[in-house]
Amino acid sequence: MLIKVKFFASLRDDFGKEAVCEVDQNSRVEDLFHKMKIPKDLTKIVLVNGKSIEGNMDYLLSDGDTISIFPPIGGG
Amino acid sequence: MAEKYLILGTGASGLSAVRTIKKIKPSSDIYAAFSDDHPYSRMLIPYYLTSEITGEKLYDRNEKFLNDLGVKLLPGRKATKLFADTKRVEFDNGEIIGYDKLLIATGSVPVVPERWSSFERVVSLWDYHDVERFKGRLGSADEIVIIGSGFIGMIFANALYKIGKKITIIEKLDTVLPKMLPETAALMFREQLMNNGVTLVTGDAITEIDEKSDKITISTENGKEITGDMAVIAVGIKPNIDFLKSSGITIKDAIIVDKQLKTNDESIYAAGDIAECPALRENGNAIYPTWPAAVEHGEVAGSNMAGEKRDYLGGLLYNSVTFGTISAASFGRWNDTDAEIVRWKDPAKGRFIQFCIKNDIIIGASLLGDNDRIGIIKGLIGQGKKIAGDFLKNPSAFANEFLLSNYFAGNAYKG
Amino acid sequence: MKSLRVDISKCTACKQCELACSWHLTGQFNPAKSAIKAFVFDAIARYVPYACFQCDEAWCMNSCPISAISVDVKTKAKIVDKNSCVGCKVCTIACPFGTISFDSVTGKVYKCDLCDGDPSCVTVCPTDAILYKDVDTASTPKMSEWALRLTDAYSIKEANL
Amino acid sequence: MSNSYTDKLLRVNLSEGTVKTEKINRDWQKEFIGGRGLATKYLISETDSKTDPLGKENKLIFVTGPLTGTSAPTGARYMVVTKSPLTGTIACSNSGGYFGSELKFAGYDMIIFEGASDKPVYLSIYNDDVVIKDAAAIWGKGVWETEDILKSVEGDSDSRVAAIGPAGENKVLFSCIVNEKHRAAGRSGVGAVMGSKKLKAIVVRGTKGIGVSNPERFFEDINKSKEILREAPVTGQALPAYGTAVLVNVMNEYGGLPSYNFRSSQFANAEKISGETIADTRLVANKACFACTIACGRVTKLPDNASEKYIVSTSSRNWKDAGGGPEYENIWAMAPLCGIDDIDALIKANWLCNDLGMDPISYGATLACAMELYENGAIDEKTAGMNLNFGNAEALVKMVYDTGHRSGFGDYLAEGSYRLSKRFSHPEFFMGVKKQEFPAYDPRAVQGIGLAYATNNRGADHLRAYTIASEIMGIPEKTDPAETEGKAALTKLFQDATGVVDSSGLCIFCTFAIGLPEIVPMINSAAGSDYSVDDALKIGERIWNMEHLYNLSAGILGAEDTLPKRILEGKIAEGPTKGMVNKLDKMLPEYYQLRGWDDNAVPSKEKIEELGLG
Repeated sequence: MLIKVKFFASLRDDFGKEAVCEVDQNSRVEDLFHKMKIPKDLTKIVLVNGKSIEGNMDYLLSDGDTISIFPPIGGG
Repeated sequence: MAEKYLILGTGASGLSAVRTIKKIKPSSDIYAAFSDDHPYSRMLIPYYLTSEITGEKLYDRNEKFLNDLGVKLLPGRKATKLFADTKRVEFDNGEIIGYDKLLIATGSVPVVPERWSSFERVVSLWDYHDVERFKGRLGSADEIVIIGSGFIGMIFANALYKIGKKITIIEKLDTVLPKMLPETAALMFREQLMNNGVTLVTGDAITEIDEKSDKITISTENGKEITGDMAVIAVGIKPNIDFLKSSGITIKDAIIVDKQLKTNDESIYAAGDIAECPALRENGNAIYPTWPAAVEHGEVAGSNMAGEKRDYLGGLLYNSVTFGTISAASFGRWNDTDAEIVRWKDPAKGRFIQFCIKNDIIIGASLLGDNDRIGIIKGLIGQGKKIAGDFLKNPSAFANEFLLSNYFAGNAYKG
Repeated sequence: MKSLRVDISKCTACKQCELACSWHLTGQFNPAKSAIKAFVFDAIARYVPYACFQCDEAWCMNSCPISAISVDVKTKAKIVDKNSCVGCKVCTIACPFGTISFDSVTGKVYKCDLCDGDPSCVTVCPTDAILYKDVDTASTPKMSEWALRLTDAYSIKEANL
Repeated sequence: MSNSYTDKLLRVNLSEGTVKTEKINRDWQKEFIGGRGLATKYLISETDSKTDPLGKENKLIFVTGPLTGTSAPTGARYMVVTKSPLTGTIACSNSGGYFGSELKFAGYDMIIFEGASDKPVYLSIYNDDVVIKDAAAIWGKGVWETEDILKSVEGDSDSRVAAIGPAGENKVLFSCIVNEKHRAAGRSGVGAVMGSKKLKAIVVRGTKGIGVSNPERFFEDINKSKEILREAPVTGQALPAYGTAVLVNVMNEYGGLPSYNFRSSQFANAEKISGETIADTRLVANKACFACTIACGRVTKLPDNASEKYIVSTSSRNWKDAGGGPEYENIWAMAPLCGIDDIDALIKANWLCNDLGMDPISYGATLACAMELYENGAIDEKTAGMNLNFGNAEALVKMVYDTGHRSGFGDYLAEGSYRLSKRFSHPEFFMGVKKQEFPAYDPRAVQGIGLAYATNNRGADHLRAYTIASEIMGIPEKTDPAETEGKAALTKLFQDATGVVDSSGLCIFCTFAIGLPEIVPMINSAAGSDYSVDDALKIGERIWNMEHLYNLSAGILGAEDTLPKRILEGKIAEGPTKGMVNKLDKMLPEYYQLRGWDDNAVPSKEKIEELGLG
């Protein structure tokens, strides 16, 4: 299945803005990270379709999901 | 055999020349002749007068400095004649000393009208002996009259003010510090002097001094009679070069030198108050009788004497003087009448800044008040670059202008 | 020999250097009495830490009539002996870089003394805009090199050029 | 004994034209630390809460904290405390830059302005030399030109200037006080109060030192904090690299970036005005506030071809110079909220807000409200003077100028969106609380921030309890933004802790890395105090309740602790947060209970006594 992956802030230096990644059925966020070689310690916020997975890397992906990945960010 | 250098005078120029020669040629053979018993910095006399420094401190350092460098000291000798063709100098004790390279750095002497020179209570405070004599009487003297409000008059006024004397200053011209301050600033300075209890008599000249056993009375052209316990004469100085008459050295107001501080004689250099050297980025020569200029002269002359060619940037008159908590400083041609003038003042804070600008280049400045990083003004005038920033709008930001013109090559604001 | 180096692209004008320097010199936080200053040029978004270059033939040192300024053997910094300084201000007008100033409170002059070889401005700089490095090893330009294109006027001679 | 307080305040009576120096009340200092707490105590003690904010009975207080001017990281802040003309509540607006520390170096913790001048004046401070001077020559000028002129007039490029622009002079209800051209005490209209007093600016230069009580411990404490700030990803890398603007994409992805006056919670073109885009295309430098090791401040430059676009004539503005910002809140209010995606128009509008002295959040939000009124036909083109459709970048730039000068339709905008929406008969288009406009987080998507907005003592605002840190960024611990449980406690804790930070003189952004266990020791070793973290939280609670009591006595009651209907009932139509509303009713009672307040938000006698506010 195809997953759209969006990267933000400093992650764009290594991964670009956006990518489409093909993963097996029943893949978890963890699997996608592994496949794309995204270092977990550089990421802080992971959203799947705009919803935070709240650190749950076992979250099951579905075909057509958009996943947004952010490094630690702050502001106000 | 090592070259033999003879230095006449151990003031700012003499000392810095010696230092420079020794740096370039450590084994050089240097003789330094001077008229006092010890070599000392005249700049320090006011501080010696107020006992802020001791007598030892006044001359020990210079003496030690020269001794450590292996300079042969010739104290108590006044040059009386120069034989340039045979490279010898005659001194008042009859001694004659030869040289390979000669530096004339004999400085200035005060102008004291002949008729008052023998007065007990009228002094010039020029040398150590004057000060010693004066110090003996200071205890019983409360009211001191300073004649002349130039740099020298002001530093002695300040010294005596610091030790609690009542000061009266008489100035022939209409304003104080006439060579450092334009009228507006001079009036501000004057007001501050008066706020500090100084009595000022300006636009009036002395006609006579009457010395009684314990008092002096000074009469002026405007008919004033000013009394005091003592008077300090500070009406001017002149180059100490009488001994050069008929020596063949070219002299106008002082000794004419080129960019290397060399006289018309290949072996003879002159530095400090007695050198009439090329002006900074201007035609003609002039005298720059201030301490820091003398230091630079000594370095340039010393370097050339030791065989390392170095051109002087050019004469720049700059000076700084303080009275109590009031400071004044001037740099270069702050009073050029052809130049554009940028001025800022705040009388309430006692601050004043004036810059003279010609063809977009800063050529002079005059300031009142303490200004951080004030030396940058010398840098600005010396570098002669066109103004780069918003300096004209805010001349107090001279340091910003300096950095801007150097770091960003002057085009910072061109967008 | 080490010297102060600046990378002006890194300076954010936070003034931590001024705070540290003034603490070192006066025992208080007082940027007005700091020997280093981060100049701010807003219109071009440039911020420039600026302090004494410790030049070899130092104007301040050579012009001091009471030899109150000397060369530190270890760092080659020109340091002011506060006991000797009489506050005549000659050095402040003689230094064309303006990196020695008069403090009207103490009646003495003050300047960068390289903190005995451990400059506090360098320690506190959060962006490494100010470094204290050897000539041979550092690619960051020396403070003097940034400021000094004064070749026609004041040729600066540094102890460690 | 030396400590980091100067222990002095300046009392400037603008009616009488007098300046007095007074000792700070030591008891109050101990009870409130300094800054926001201390100044609020003074204001409450010296003024009537029902006073007209723009009348001469209102006072305007500039205050610093014990860490302002020290090398404690982010110790730059000063605050302006007064009664707000926008909200009628207590106002405390907080700014960085160099002004606050300079005031300390001049020897003052605080300035109290009272009365009002007949003619424009500015206050000149040079250490002990404090003079009220004529401001005729700078009245009417923009903040930037005012600063340049005053530095030139005062003859010191190290002078620091805090000034109002035309917006403050014209009493625009959300005008601010700007220092160093780009830092502002931004919200609640403190600039209008300054304008009502005919006080154009304060120019200050100080050359005195600030000591600390226990230097050895102080340096240990601050070095520890600096280390944490350096190592923490947010303060060590993220804020320096992208500033606050990095949040544009974050909130948008979340579905919490309100757009089109809160009609939507995402913005299709967010990327065009995002922190990443700014960093890649417009950013020229980071600029720090005094003593700040983070340097989140952005300095941007317009491309050459952009400088001619949407030109409005303003003072001496050189569009080719670099300028500050834009920061996240400003970007949001003036771009997504108005449906605008033109980055250069945004930068211009932001600069103009700074130059005219106006809060870009309230300005942008008010314009968005006007756009909704326009699209609903409540305002026509004739009234507005131009088309005000969402997305009109030209209107964004032009209306800043008109609002600051109260010219044409700008005169209506200058009243803020609460009054604007009422004037044009659609009060439901006002998106804010207690007459102040919302900041940049959709309270439907993020529950806790909704409670923070509703209960905030100065109206809708994110800076009194930035629950976003927890709900979005996971600082100090991640909570679910969709969840209401625990948000009452979170909000209260953040509100109380923020009171401490604001009173210390530190910037709230340091709390992305350090907390009270680090901050309180710094206060103690600098100020010579011996607060525990619990003591500090108690002080924070005392400040909160003091401000709240002021509002109650001013007639701003618990009923106003609420959110607009669109937030409480109008479900988000699309995107990841589709269907969400803010469930304030699930949080507010618990919040009151935790506060020790009754259902009408009135503190119990016990609470008042416990806090020493009797």
